[in-house]
Amino acid sequence: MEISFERRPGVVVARIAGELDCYTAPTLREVLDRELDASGAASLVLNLRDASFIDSSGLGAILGRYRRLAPGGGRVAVCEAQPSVRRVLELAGIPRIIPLYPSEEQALEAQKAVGT
Amino acid sequence: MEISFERRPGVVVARIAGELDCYTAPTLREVLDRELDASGAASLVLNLRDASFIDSSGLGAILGRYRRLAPGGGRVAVCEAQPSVRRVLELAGIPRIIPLYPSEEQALEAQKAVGT
Amino acid sequence: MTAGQANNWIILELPGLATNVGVARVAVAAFAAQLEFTLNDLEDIKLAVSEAVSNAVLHAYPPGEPGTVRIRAALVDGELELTVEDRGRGIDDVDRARQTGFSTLPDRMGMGFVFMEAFMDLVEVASRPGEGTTVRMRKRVGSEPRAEVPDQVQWDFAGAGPGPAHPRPDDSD
Amino acid sequence: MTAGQANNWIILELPGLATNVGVARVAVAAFAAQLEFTLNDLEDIKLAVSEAVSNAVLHAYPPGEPGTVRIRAALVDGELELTVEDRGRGIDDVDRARQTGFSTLPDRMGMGFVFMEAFMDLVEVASRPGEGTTVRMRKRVGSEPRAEVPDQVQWDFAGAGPGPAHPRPDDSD
Ligand SMILES: Nc1ncnc2c1ncn2[C@@H]1O[C@H](COP(=O)(O)OP(=O)(O)O)[C@@H](O)[C@H]1O
Ligand SMILES: Nc1ncnc2c1ncn2[C@@H]1O[C@H](COP(=O)(O)OP(=O)(O)O)[C@@H](O)[C@H]1O
Repeated sequence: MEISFERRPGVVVARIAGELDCYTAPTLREVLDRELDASGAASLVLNLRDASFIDSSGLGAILGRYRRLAPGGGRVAVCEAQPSVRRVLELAGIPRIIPLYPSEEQALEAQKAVGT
Repeated sequence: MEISFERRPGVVVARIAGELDCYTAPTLREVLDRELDASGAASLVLNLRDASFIDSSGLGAILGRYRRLAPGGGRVAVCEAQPSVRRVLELAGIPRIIPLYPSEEQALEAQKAVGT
Repeated sequence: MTAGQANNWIILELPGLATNVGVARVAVAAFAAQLEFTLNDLEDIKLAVSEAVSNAVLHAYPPGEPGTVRIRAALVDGELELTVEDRGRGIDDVDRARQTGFSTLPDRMGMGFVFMEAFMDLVEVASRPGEGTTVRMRKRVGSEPRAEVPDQVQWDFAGAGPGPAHPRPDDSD
Repeated sequence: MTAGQANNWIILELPGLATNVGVARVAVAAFAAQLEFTLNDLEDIKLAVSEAVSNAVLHAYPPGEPGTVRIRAALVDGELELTVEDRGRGIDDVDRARQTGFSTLPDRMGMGFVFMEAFMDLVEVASRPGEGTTVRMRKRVGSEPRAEVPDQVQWDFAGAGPGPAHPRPDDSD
């Protein structure tokens, strides 16, 4: 798994490549938290365009960031997920709390709409 | 493995996708021979653009077609092989008897040059 | 050769290390690709393998002392039969373990068994405390994943803390 | 987890069917990808697995009665150690079998062992007639395949008939 970040006003964009499972989830968790700490951003956009697999361990890492940010009014969004990954997110009912967007732009627009 | 054919004057072009190993080689052999019989072509161009793997069983199927066509003056050429496949062909010294071309056009040009 | 495939199988053994979960997924998917499974089916199978093998990695053995995990995949009557087995500590109460959101680890979601059930046609869990756990699953060609996983889960996710350590009375599976 | 990988291994067992050769390739490559192998290295490893498992499929067992093939891959001292084992008919004369162009099947090239040697750093063959064959191979991270396979082969290829059923005196390996 590989992650790269881009800092936007109030939002961290994390682009995640590879497989999100119990091997990579601990790293994902740690690296996301470190970047959220360092940036001070309230919200997180996860670009999953190059994520090829996700299971409940990967979902756990994403939902954990939601739990962390939600109490402070921050938001988590996912964008550009591949069909196979989107399918798992949807079957797990994730979109009801973490919205999925087709593009990074749309995800960032939606963050602005709430203000940060 | 999947094969599609195009008949050109005196030449059969076979586009081969997938893995060429001991599972697929018998089919490859059979399907190529059937098409060579049906077309009456003297020469064969193998487009390996979508072939992702080849081992000695796959090479055997290709060299078998060479052995079949060579006595009648026919030629066999390979084109568009991926780096990993080309590497195996080259390590086995195949290019000395079956030339490799970067494009199908060049392979067909070379067939014309000898006449058919 | 095609006839032989009807009785085809693979057994994969590996130490219960997180890094091996992906190896198991890939091997089983490559094997299952022999049946007429769709790409979605193969993704479902990968997910189920991932959940079952992850459980053996995370729950069966003491941290730092990974025991062996044994995965068997077989083509039986046009179906994929999958068995994931460990010789670890076992599960005290299988019914409780299978409930949505139940986990004995604080940072886990308790969704592994729920996912296996959602994506496979049959999930059987046999376990004996101190002896190990065997999860048996089946997937038919062309079967669809069951709707959504239960609603309760979202509620738990949305909470600030980790999921409940014990199932609620209305957590049915 | 990284420390654990030093002693990591997988064992894959499957019936000697041609359709399983690809499963073995994929599983071993996924396992080997844990070391710092280059993509070329992983292709070399796939090729070696393919040749060794194909041999067990094609030569070890009577046609239509595939026995079990056992593949073990292990990370040992930063190297990949690979063992492919069958309980088939064995090889009468291993030295002869390893020679370039030698095959007991009319439509084969007799290049399997030559390829294993070309793409791996070490190839050992242990075989007992009637008991089976074990091929042990090693691949170091960063090792290059050896130049080209011997020249004699091209000569055989170019001939009209199948390769020689017996090695020529100058067929050294
Ligand atoms: N192979 C196993 N060995 C021991 N306990 C297990 C095993 N698999 C599951 N369990 C128990 O069942 C619980 C629920 O499993 P699961 O639904 O996969 O959720 P999670 O893995 O998120 O905890 C685990 O928390 C664990 O206590
Ligand atoms: N696992 C095996 N069991 C029995 N015989 C084998 C085995 N592997 C190789 N052989 C013998 O060694 C010969 C040479 O093998 P190889 O170099 O791979 O070439 P090929 O597979 O093209 O025949 C085979 O033709 C066969 O007689």
